[in-house]
Amino acid sequence: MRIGRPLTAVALIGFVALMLLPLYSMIVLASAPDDGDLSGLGFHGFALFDNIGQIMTDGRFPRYLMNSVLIASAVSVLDVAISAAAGYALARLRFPGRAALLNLVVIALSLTPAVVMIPVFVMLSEIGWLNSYQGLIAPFAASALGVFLVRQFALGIPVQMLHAARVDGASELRIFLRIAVPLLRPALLTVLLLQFLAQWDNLIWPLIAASEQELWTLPLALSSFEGEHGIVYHLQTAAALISILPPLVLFSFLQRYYVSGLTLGGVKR
Amino acid sequence: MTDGIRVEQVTKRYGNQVLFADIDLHVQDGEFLVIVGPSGCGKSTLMRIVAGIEPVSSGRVTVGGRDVTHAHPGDRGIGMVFQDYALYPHLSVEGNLAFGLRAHHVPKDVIRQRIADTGEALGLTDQLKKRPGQLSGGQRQRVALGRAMIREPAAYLMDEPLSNLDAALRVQMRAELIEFHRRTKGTVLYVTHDQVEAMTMGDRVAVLNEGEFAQIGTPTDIYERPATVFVATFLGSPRMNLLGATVRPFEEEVELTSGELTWRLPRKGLPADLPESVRIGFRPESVHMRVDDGTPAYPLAATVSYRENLGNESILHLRDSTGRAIVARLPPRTGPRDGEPATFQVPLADLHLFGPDGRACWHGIELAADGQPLPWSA
Amino acid sequence: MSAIPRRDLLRGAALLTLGGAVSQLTLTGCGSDDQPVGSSKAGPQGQVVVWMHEEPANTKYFNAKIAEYQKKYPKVTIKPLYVPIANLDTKLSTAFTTGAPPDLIKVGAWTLAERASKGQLAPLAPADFGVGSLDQLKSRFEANAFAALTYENQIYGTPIDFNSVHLWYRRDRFEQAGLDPDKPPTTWEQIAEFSQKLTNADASKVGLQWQLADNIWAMLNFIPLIHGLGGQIIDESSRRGMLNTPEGIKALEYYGSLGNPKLSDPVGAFGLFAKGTSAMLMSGRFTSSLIPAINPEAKLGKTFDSAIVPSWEGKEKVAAGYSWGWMVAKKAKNPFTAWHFINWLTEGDNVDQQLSATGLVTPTAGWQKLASASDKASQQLEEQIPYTDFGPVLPQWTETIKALLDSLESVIHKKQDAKTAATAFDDAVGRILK
Amino acid sequence: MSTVEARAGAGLAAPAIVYFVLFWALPALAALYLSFTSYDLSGTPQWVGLDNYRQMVTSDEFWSSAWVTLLYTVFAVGPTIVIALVVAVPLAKPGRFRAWLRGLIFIPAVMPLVGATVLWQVIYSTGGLADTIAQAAGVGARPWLTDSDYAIWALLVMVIWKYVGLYVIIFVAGLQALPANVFEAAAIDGARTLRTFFLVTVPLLRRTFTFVIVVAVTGAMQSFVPAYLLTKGGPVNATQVLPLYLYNNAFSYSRFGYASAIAIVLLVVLLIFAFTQFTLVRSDEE
Repeated sequence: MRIGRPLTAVALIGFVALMLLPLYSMIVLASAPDDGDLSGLGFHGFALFDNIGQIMTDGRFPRYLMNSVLIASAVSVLDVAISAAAGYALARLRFPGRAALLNLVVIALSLTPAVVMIPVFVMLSEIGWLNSYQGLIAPFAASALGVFLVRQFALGIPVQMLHAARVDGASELRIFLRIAVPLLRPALLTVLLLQFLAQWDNLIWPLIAASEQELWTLPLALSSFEGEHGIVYHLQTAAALISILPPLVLFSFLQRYYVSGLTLGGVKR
Repeated sequence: MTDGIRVEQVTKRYGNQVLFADIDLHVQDGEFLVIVGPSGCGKSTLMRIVAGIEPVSSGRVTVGGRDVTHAHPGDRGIGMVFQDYALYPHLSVEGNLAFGLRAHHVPKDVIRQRIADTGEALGLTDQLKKRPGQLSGGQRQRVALGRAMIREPAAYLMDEPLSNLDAALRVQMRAELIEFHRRTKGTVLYVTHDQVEAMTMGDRVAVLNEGEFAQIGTPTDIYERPATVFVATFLGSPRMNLLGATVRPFEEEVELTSGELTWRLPRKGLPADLPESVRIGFRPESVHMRVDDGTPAYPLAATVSYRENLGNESILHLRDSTGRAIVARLPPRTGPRDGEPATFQVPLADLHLFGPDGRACWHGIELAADGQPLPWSA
Repeated sequence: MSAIPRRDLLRGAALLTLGGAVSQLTLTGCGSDDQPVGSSKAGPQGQVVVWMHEEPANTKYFNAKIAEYQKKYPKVTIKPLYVPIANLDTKLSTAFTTGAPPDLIKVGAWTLAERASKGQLAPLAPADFGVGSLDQLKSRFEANAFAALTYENQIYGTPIDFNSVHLWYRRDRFEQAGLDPDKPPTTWEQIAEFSQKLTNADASKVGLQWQLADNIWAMLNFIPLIHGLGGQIIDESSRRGMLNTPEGIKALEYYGSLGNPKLSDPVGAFGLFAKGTSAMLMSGRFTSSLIPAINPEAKLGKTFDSAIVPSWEGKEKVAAGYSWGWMVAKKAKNPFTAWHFINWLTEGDNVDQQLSATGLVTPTAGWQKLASASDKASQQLEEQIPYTDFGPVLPQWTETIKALLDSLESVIHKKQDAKTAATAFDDAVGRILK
Repeated sequence: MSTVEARAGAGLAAPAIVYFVLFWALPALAALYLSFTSYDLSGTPQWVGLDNYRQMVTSDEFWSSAWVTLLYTVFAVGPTIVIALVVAVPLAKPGRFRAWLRGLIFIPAVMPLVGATVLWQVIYSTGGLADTIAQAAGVGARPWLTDSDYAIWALLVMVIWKYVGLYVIIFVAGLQALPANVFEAAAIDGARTLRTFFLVTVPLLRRTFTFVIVVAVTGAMQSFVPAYLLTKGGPVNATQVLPLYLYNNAFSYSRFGYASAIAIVLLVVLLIFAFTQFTLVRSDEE
């Protein structure tokens, strides 16, 4: 039985190595001075910093990167706030419209974003929100996924505890902020991360909702390396390499909270 | 503070289902009143109504003479101890104690003082910085109590606070709660399904069944004069023996026939309108080995099916000639062997008669109280 | 058939929740944009929003030209937006949906019919170019230059990035295979023959490789084959698919017989050609600079070279071409200035500068005599223009050509025989164009 | 009291209700209406009744896309969840080394798809990394993206690679919430603990599973960007998932009515799925 332990470790490291191989290959590609070699295994020339320098001095890329950070942060914070409130209310409060909200969440979870895009686009155009940060943020200010996750998690908060707080004389808002939010922290951080990543990867909406390059985001910057007759992939991979960093920093920062007890309404009651 | 807690004509409905209708209860000032009943009888709901967690459908609730029927739980002047403590796991003991005071915007130095006082009163001074997860079960219980105390409520509500403790700790905490009540003279409404807690802690006990109070009275009263079959069987372990019987007037006596038993009770002292069919009740500890010492008692012939030796006593499971099960509680190492027929006796003073509606019509102890010599016939 | 006014339904979303005030505002705002800003009298002025796809060399050149133009006409602001090419059409479609498109767009001429049929584009007005008639305007360009920019006898744009596809081949591969690199094939029959010689046993190296999995290139590769045989992809008058004809099937079979569809490169057939995996490629003038950019070891004239489009033996030459166009939205606030700017881009030595800086041809009359057009590929392009075909002009172009692509792919991937694929295409066209 | 609770609940839920009504419910109604029309994003939607639906059920491309979507969903969700769980069990233990490994596995998940797909196009190209590995493994080079039999699997490998790290993190979190004794016993280090894993750990993770499955399935059935970027749905439509077919119809062919009809069908399928899941969740809660 003890033999299993090193075996597990070897298998695990093997798996991680397999996961990392494409990333290694990516560094090789991003370091190439041109697009000649495809094997992606051995370095032929090392121009990584030249490539990155070239991207960063293009002028637009840093701006796109900053926009992505800004929009992804704003969206994920808003989503956390709205989802936390709604998810908690759905799980632990009785109010008129509760069933309706739950149905809305399930519909939103099941509706393909491509078809809502046009009506939302027209709507934002009517109120003059195209070409603005709010137009890029508002359509993602909450998420069905977030509400769903918080609700699942909030079902694990004992009702008694909320009653105790009520008997203690706390208002519902105080209970939400001082009791529910701290207890929901792992779920909220998960929502934060998931939504941040979703926005980090959002290609279509910033493209159609903003017609000012000043408002565009990273996926568009990456797409811009694709030209009419193919793609400049040594530069594009170098750019992709840069774009990994901000969410990775966020993740490593969150990890210690994040991994410390995401029960998902788990086994604890 | 005066007047304790009053529940007046309270009705609680969920949709079409009526949980209880026009119920009344008065917990006097300084009284420790225990509501006991089986699970699902509505006792927790009643407590939550008093606490303000559940709204009433109709009726009135007062605490300390103040109508709080529609007040927020936090404005009712009550402190509550919950079943599984319901402490805030992310706050320290201090934070838990201070939570309610902060919600009421009590000044900081007052909060500090009260935490210190409460901590001292409950022996928690060294635990104030710890989180609930780092405390023992007993300490958590004390924090929960402290959280209720610290706001100096007019009344305490305790919802099965001991039910999640292990046996030893439960005994200890029971003692602590009794001591707490003695010291503070607080009004306590206590809910439990545990008859031992009910009998040992309550100044008075209210037995709740199917949305109605079957009986409210002192523990002794309830044990000796159970108002209904339900009360009689719910309290006491093993439960009271019940034998169906038919009633026939027989000269100066009344003859009760139950299977092969024929017991004659003196008509005197019995209600005149005794129904034709009754149930005879007697507790296991009222079944004795037959001795002719002159105490008025009725014979009972039965065979021992099996026995449980509990060390300090023996529980005998008997079967009479018609196959009815009867339980007897005897001193250890007494009574016949398994399978042996024997004759036991039940003192007249320990008999209870219940009508077909489940209500008690007569308790033997009432005769005994008269001090009259009791005839006994065979 | 009941019909609900276009935006009422969608606007409903906004109305329902935002109340009357906001929509009142926007409704009145809608009516006020019918006064053109610039005019031939007042001269160019005001703002022109231009959308085009991102292409680094062009972005750089275009930004410089905007600066130059604005300096010359200080009352004008040109606001460019460079959109990733894959997303340009999506972006335009959504912009036109709100009725607030950019003034000026540079898009593939093949999408012109769709936009024109929806009334999104303004027909060319000679006055905006300072000329009296369309003929006068046309005479300033190559004869065939507007063929791709005409829909239902109306011209909707001016050409830019004008291309006629011809043959590119690897001199090194020809030499290795014992073929004379100075005598490239001139017929499709020869191409097949050469391809055989250039293909190795496991087909990891091939002769001619088509550009696969791409709408526009499917058409550009296929038109010389089928039109060269006298066939047609669709009959535009009867709106019927025409692949299930002897010519169509022969062209399909020929298409399916060349190259190896399983070869893969991130830059597609261009990458395979740049690395010498394939020895021949049907492509445009831009290939001369594209190939060295992909693989610096490939050198024009030494490693690879170009030739005129092949024809079927004994038949007329047919070349396939494409053009991008400058087009002005019907709702443009400033059409005069937009066209003025575009016109300016064709004046002086701007055409020459553009060609040398970006490789994009604006086919003004006499462009082939410019210094930057002295290369072989430019001359071949010029030579081919008279017999260049720009493919069908259809509002449903994208969907129709996707159907063509499906049939070509299923033949070359051997999923269907030519006859079945041809029938499938004709059926699909029947559905699309009904 | 209940009015206080109702007011608080409504207040907390209000932003979400406004959001979901504005950005989902009304557009969903619009999509439902448009699914009965012919609408090309300009002009006027023309009422055509059930034409779009009729056309859909008779279209080979629709059914082939539906089949590809089913394949894609099953083989994106299944392996991702299984791999994520198997990897999460040893990774859920505390320790700095494991934290590092978790971080490394997570990297693909934070890479924008646009970047990831280009990387994989290079990996899958002739003579690329995939060929190198396949040759080293004795399998030989393969036309990963250019053969209609391989392309869907190549796409799935990329998708699994991209997202498995995310699910590892969710499972790790779920596992860490289990009682320590169960968790320790669940490490895969022998036949007996393997059984513990299946009999104890997996059942205890039921709620995490529910969440992960709902999210993964609805996500997979709506995702078109990976296929759109990696293979454009080809070759010969072998990787054209339904949402991509929908997207093409909406934005390439300007058949917004038809695209809406596809969306409504997808919506109905996903609603059935989601409600089934919710029912399961609910029976799990009470």
